[in-house]
Amino acid sequence: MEYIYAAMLLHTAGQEINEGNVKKVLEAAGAEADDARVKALIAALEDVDIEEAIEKTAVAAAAAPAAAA
Amino acid sequence: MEYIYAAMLLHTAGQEINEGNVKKVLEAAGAEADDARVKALIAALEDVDIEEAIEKTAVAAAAAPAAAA
Amino acid sequence: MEYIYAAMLLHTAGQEINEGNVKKVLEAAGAEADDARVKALIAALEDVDIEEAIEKTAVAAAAAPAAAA
Amino acid sequence: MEYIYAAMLLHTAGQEINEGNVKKVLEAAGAEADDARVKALIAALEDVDIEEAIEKTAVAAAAAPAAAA
Amino acid sequence: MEYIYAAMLLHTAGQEINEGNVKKVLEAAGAEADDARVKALIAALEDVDIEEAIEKTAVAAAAAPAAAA
Amino acid sequence: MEYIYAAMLLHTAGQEINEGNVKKVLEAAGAEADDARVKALIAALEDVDIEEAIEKTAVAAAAAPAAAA
Amino acid sequence: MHHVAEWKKDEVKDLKELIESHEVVGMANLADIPGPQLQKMRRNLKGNATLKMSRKTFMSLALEESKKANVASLKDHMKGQPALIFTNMNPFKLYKILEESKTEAPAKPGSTAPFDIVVPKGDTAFKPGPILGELQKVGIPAKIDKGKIVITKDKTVVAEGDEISREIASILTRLDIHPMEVGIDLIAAYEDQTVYTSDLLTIDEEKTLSDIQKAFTQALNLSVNAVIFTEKSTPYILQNAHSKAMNLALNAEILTSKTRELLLAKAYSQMLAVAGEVSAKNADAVDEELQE
Repeated sequence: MEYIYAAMLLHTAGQEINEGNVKKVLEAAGAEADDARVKALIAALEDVDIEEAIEKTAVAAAAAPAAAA
Repeated sequence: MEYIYAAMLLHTAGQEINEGNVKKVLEAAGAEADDARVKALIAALEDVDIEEAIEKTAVAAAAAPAAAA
Repeated sequence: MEYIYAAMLLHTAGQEINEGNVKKVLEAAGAEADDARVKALIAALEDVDIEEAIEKTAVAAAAAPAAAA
Repeated sequence: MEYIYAAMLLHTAGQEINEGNVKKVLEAAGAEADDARVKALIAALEDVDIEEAIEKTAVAAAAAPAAAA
Repeated sequence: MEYIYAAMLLHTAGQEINEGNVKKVLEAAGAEADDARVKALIAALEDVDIEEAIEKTAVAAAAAPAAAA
Repeated sequence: MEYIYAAMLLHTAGQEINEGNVKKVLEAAGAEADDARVKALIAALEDVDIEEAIEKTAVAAAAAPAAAA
Repeated sequence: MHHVAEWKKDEVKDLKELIESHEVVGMANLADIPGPQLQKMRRNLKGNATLKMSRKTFMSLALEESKKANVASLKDHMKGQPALIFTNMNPFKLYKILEESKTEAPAKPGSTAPFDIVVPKGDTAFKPGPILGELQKVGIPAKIDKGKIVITKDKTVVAEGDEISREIASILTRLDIHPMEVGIDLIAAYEDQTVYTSDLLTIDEEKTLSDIQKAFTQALNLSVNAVIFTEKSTPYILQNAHSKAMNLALNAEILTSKTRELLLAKAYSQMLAVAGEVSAKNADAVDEELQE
């Protein structure tokens, strides 16, 4: 989850979530910053409304239909 | 929440959550690092088990659907 | 979600979920196969029991009526 | 569920769900592609709005009525 | 139950639920078709909205989880 | 649901669920009988104990109404 | 020039040295702490912090004369019976330790209720006697039941912030209700040019816990919704994918190893629903099996 936490930290701090920033944060935290995974993170977040994605309860959603069965 | 994310990032990276580390991460993220808040966070985390807190959330999540159904 | 369906397909077919296989399936489906995301998927699945994860939805489901009662 | 996963994969990748594509995906995944089942899948999906069918929590409907009975 | 299934089959196929049709379906299924019962069924179905009855099961199902939540 | 209804009708009438019978019932009901779907139905039901399948779901059912209340 | 006694000079010098040699200097209030309890608290602090009681003037002097920037402003926080605490602990931790070491104490006449003081309903240890009248006199509903005095209803005897009267204090003590908290009140703490007052020093662990959980939930939501594969999100992404696939298969009535039972049961329950409506119109329209 390091990559996600780094993204959340930048988002909360009002900073842009780009390669440079994510790597800087990960390195400051002593976490390994794999280039490819950082790129994948940025790519995945590109067309995502983070604010919305944070609030949408993915967990409940995932389980619910099954649960409802 | 920046402080919390910084702590969680350090925790996930297996680093110690101390003043120096938290400040380093916050600064890397371009977030302001208020001394008093960093200190308060560290004191508070002394008695809070992050892993357990996360597990509890995950369990809640897992239980919820069933419960909610 | 292409990546996850590719993994589930391989899993159901009893094939190993490795980079080569995931890419092959994605390409057959005309989907772009980003190296980093494939790697992240495989790394994440290493500790995940797919059958169990899916079952959990089913279990939640099965438990639901009872739970709800 | 291989056939369904193959259909979901194609759908997510924005590809047409037709015999050729489904077989290609199944074969890439090392799964057996039974002609009749592929044809049945295509026939079953013919009049279905896939996007809608994916989102409509059918599980609830399926189990619960029995449940409710 | 054969009588009901026959009626539901006709309904789903968009055919009229009349004596002739119900008997035809039952006979095709190798089931005995009792004249009086077929007549009673058709009379009773005149006041029953099959679609609604089926839907209602679905609604009950859908409502259950919510209710329980 | 025509295919399923046809199978249930045959099952209830104590007849074998085979291609010929399913087609005969569907045709008697004026429903289209797609060869592939009929075959897929037969294949899928081959090792299923229908009575048990109904019972199993009905058990879950017993709890649900209360739940829904 | 007025003469200052040597011992006074020494005491100020001692305090000054303590100020210089510790990272954190706290200003505490020791009012209302009975002697024995204070001794116990001192012992508990040993190794972590040093507590020094002195005259206000000496403490002021020492703080003023210290080379530490801004430490002098601590003297604005003297209250009750002030004392200085010296430690190298994080001031938040110091505050927490002091709060945790506070103990219950009997109500003192004339002190202020820290919260609503409630006398709970239930049995008391008292045999019938004049205490019944005393209880009733201060408004506590009591009666005699099976040879004992019983309080019949919860009663708030002093509201938060009100003064505790002599009668009430006496009754609370006899009922073994100890509504007061005694201990070392840390009013303010100095560290590295900053003075933290007690309102800042209060740590809400519950909030920290719930913040962590919120942060985790949000991070998990983001990674599941944006389909970013991590060890935490992947099981949920799998479940999502599976649910969607199941929805498609069930809605499109495609029989698979995972859907066939559900589809059969669905047909059966639909049949039961229709049969229910039919038999409500005419019981003979359905076969015996369905008649009930």
